Amino acid sequence: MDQSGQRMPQNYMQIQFPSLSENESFARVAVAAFAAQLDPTMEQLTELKTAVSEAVTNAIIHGYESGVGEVRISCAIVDGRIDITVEDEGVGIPDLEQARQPLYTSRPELERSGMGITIMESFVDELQIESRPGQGTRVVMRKQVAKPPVLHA
Amino acid sequence: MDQSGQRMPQNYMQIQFPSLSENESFARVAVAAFAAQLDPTMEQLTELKTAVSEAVTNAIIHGYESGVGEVRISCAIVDGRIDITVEDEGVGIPDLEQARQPLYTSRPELERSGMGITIMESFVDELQIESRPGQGTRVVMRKQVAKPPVLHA
Amino acid sequence: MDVGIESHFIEGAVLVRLQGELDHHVVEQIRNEIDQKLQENRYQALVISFRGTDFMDSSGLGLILGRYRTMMQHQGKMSLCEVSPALRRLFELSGVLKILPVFDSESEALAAVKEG
Amino acid sequence: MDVGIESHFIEGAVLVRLQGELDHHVVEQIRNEIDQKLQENRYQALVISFRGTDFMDSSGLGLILGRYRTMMQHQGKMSLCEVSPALRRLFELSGVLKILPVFDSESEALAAVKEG
Ligand SMILES: Nc1ncnc2c1ncn2[C@@H]1O[C@H](COP(=O)(O)OP(=O)(O)O)[C@@H](O)[C@H]1O
Ligand SMILES: Nc1ncnc2c1ncn2[C@@H]1O[C@H](COP(=O)(O)OP(=O)(O)O)[C@@H](O)[C@H]1O
Repeated sequence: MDQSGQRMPQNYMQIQFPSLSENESFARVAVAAFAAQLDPTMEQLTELKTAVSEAVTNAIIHGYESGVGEVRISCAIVDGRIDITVEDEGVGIPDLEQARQPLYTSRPELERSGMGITIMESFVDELQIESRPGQGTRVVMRKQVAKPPVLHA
Repeated sequence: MDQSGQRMPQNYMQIQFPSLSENESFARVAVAAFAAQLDPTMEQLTELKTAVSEAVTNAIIHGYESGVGEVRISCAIVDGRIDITVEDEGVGIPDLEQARQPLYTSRPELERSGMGITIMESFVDELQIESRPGQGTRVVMRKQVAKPPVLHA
Repeated sequence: MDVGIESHFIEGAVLVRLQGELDHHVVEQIRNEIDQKLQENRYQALVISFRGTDFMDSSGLGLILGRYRTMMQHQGKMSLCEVSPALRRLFELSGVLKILPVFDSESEALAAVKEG
Repeated sequence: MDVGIESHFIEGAVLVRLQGELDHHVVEQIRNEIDQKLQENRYQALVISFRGTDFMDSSGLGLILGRYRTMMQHQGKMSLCEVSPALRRLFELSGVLKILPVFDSESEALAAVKEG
């Protein structure tokens, strides 16, 4: 444990790439390849890939709208749990509560379904979204994949 | 073209991770997933994965020996070619010419085959190794995967 | 890359088989192709088969819901088939199962859009 | 994960089937298991089958060459089989093909180590 009582990650990785739609598939495959060390079930792996795909697509379509910026993903593994952070420095979300409503989308003209955040929520154990209009958005997802080790007091 | 007459990359990515052997598989799968946008043949993909696996394993085993440091990979795509850089801030290579000899290894006790650099050389079009003892090693690999576009004069 | 779409005109219906990983990148590429076939078919009937779909996210849901809207506007019929458990879960979550019939086989899905 | 090794004693030989992706991480994990089987077999004969090997890098070559050295020291016999074109290329590059016989099938590889 470190000073704050949090357990240190046993492994981690970071990836960065421009907000091009070609990179959506790269991003979810990379996270899945990293998560593979936790020996996930096929179902857990699909859940992780889908959640990452949603967060990365949102950074590309909504965060950077039509321009190009950088998307950053970091993953950490602690006691059988994977923590995934997807960040952009795009336009941000003005109303988070509205954004989290199932079926709400600000881009219906792009045939967005408004289900991205709802899918993330139901495919990971914990979803946290922080956003500042004009500065960007950070999505943190946590999922227990393997059993945590038994801790000694 | 930019000022120096080099063509700008059409896409790029960067990944970073600690020098743990668990990450060897993650690293080569991530690079392969990124290279997939060039529509490589299975053979080209295997060549890229193998070359990346060699460079990353070397950073882990030789660069950081028994300790743990960070390995960084960056990839850029320019005109159907992929440029892959694998870097560590480890011990460095004192004698590059010797290191490049087929079958030479400084760690025979680990049953290393001494074929890593030879394999990289024969699986990519261009291999460049820069190293400074005490500071680290940078391996740059270039491979033409798809046909370059026809350039207009 | 993984982009895959195969479309056929079968007994008055457009049958679309989606292959590979259905994400935002791919959806952008195949939407026009489907819409063109629907126009040729005068929006009579559409069957989408997911037998070859290895992955899908909400961009795929957007594609399905968008085509559903178009077909309804033209009084056309639409059905889905060969849906894996992972996809079914997405369809359930998003309400697709409530508005569109899902069949095990292409032939059942085709029969359903020809009825009535 | 992808680590896979299956070993059998067959007619006096150790038959090892390697599955998945054979890199440095995996090799570290399976080397001891192979060596233990060889000890039980008193280093008489070893056959390694690569039918299930999807990927291999020079760490796998190190594993093969290391076992080759051990078997030679004990006057044991060794052969390889079910090698994909990608692996064959690595074996060619590293000289493995010059020192070890490679067969199409396990039965041929087993027959070869029993001869003489
Ligand atoms: N990274 C982001 N940057 C800016 N806005 C975002 C971001 N992610 C989500 N949003 C906002 O939240 C809304 C809902 O997102 P989501 O549920 O994923 O649906 P969809 O992507 O289909 O619109 C989006 O329409 C958008 O307005
Ligand atoms: N990243 C690195 N840092 C330090 N030394 C290295 C690095 N990469 C290669 N070397 C040196 O070059 C030698 C040859 O490398 P290689 O051909 O890959 O064979 P092997 O990994 O089997 O030893 C290594 O044994 C090591 O001494």
